[in-house]
Amino acid sequence: MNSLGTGGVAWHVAMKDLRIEWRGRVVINQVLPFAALVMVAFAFALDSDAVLQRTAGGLVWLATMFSTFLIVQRSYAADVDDGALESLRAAGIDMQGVFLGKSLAVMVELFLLQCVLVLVGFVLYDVQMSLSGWGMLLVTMVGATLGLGFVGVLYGGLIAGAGYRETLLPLLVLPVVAPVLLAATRATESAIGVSGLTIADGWPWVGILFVFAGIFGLGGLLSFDSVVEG
Amino acid sequence: MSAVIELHDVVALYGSHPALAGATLRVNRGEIIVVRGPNGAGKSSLLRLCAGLVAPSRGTAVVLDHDLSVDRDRVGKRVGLLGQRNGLFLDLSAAENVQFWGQLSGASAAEMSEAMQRMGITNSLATRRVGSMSTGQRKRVALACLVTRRAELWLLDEPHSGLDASGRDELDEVLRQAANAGATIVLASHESERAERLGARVVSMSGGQVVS
Amino acid sequence: MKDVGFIALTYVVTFGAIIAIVARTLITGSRLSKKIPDQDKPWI
Amino acid sequence: MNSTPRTEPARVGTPATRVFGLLAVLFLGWVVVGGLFITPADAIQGDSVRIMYVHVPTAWVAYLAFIVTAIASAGYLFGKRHSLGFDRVAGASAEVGVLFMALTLMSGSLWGRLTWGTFWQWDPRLTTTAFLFVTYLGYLAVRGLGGTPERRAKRSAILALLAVLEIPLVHFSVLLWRSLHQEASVLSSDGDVKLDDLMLFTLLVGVLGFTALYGWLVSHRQRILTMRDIEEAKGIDLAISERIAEGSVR
Repeated sequence: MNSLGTGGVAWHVAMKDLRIEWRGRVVINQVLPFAALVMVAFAFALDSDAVLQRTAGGLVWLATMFSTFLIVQRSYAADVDDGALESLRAAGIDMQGVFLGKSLAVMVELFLLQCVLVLVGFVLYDVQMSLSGWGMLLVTMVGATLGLGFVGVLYGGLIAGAGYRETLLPLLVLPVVAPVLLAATRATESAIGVSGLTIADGWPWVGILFVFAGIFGLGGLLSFDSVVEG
Repeated sequence: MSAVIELHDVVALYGSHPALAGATLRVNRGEIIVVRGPNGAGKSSLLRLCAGLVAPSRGTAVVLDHDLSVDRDRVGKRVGLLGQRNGLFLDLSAAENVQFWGQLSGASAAEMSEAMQRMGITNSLATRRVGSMSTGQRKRVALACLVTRRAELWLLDEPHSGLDASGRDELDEVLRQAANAGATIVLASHESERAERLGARVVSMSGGQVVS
Repeated sequence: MKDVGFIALTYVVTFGAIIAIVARTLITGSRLSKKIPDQDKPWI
Repeated sequence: MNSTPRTEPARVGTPATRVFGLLAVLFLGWVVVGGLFITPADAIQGDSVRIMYVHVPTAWVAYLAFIVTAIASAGYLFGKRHSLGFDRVAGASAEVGVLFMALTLMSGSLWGRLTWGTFWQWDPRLTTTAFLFVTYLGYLAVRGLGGTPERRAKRSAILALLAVLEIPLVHFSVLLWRSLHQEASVLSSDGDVKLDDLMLFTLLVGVLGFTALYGWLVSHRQRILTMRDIEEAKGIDLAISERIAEGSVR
């Protein structure tokens, strides 16, 4: 019995999740249009270029957060439908690997989604940005993706073990990811240079994003096995 | 013959209710055994205990040389439990499901295709989405996953339910082959005529005990 | 007293909610307590 | 407050809880009478300071309740026996905490309307409190998901400990967020309160009274949760024996 280590399990789980997503194309066909629609709706509702440019950063992250809920729900739906998650656990598969794998798959989807949203945002809201601004935005996206992915998969697992309840996930996750929302928004605003913010103002926020991701990544690794069992 | 399952006077609780109330059972390697009994007799609990999912709160339980009261976490790797649900990914094809489980347990590509062959999952069936398959076909995919995982002990909870007559015969054939190949199989069932066809030993459960 | 409405509202809501919860606790407590035999209650 | 011992027909209360109940009635009685009528109005805040006599103690109890939930959850998770007693204390304490936090937010925003002219201010303390409130609403929802008491206990204990990770992060990031744009200047009126002896005494009595009430509520509700678990276990036993009976007929 040469079963795999954590890394191997993570890799195969991530590939499996991404393959399922590719089959269904739920993120591409439903989540992405939903998120883009949210942003267009804001453009209509605010109807002022000046306001839009100031709030562009926040809008991108708000849309990303809502999409996280959908992506995580989708990710667990495939595991819970026929009891596959239970089987994985019963078969003694390394649950830390499963946690990392599911997180990785969610993060890949989330990151691609963000790329599109950022582009949409820049076109719709007519935002200008310097080269170093783009650099900061990229780092911010990575940090926020890590945090949102870990938290989403961890809390999703908590309710997946108890028969999935769709409405519960936002209630649980929203207060937890508030720091990500704040930090990513501020970092993005510094990247754009909204209301006198400079690039230097953004780095502490980027730091928060990575600290957050680190804490919840570790928390997830330590508790996921027990989380799924319950 | 060496024992794969050795239970002596095992008590296991579901909440405060004793799901097993002093069960004693010995199963040898390569054996097929049918556990018969009415609903609530403790058949499922017996299987879950042997899979390491439930802790024995009294008595001795040794499965595949693991003492369940000490290291029940390690039994799961060597045991295949198939309950009411198959644990498959419905959006993936049969081959992809087998591949996923095979890769997790380090099986080679040859082993995976052999496992599918043994379960009669060939060409067109192999590439079909599991979600669009019949109950019997799904069972076969799930069993193929057990084979690729090289599960030494198969614990099957009512595997015949939901299958038509030919599906049942097919399943029996598959199980016989698996036993010949060295797997030990414990089936929970409330019908007994399958046992004869399988050439299996039959034990009965009642009130959380193995009565015969 | 200035702003008497706001202050009264605070007190009424606070103590009203507390009285309601206490009452509900007492009612469910006594209802359940009649169903459960005394030897099952660890606090007795 | 009808938490006096004699309203107890069926033995949920014990001498200890009766002491808590009695103290709560006495102290909170003083808060109502003293807070509303006897204490003087504040020189700066005027009569709105009277809201403080209930606002500050309920806030204190809410935070106390969540700390107790966290400690009891850790006790369940890391204790050798995984005692469900810890889990029920955690659950009861969170229930009471959510109630008191709702009251705190309510009285706080009424006070804010009088003092700042607005019901809500996105300052760090308020924002953190609001997120804490939502977090524990989620905690209670997860407790209600079902399963055996052991599963419920484990799941909710993990959730409570994750909340301990979450709250400082939320607080810190909101703090940093606000400091960039505007100082929380409105809050400085908080510190202007010059309490005379009687006002300080009333506030102290309020803290003691609400804490006693917390003790009473938690011990009662924890016992109710215990009885619920017992009742549910009986229900399951009954269902199982019915299933067995039905199975053997066939």
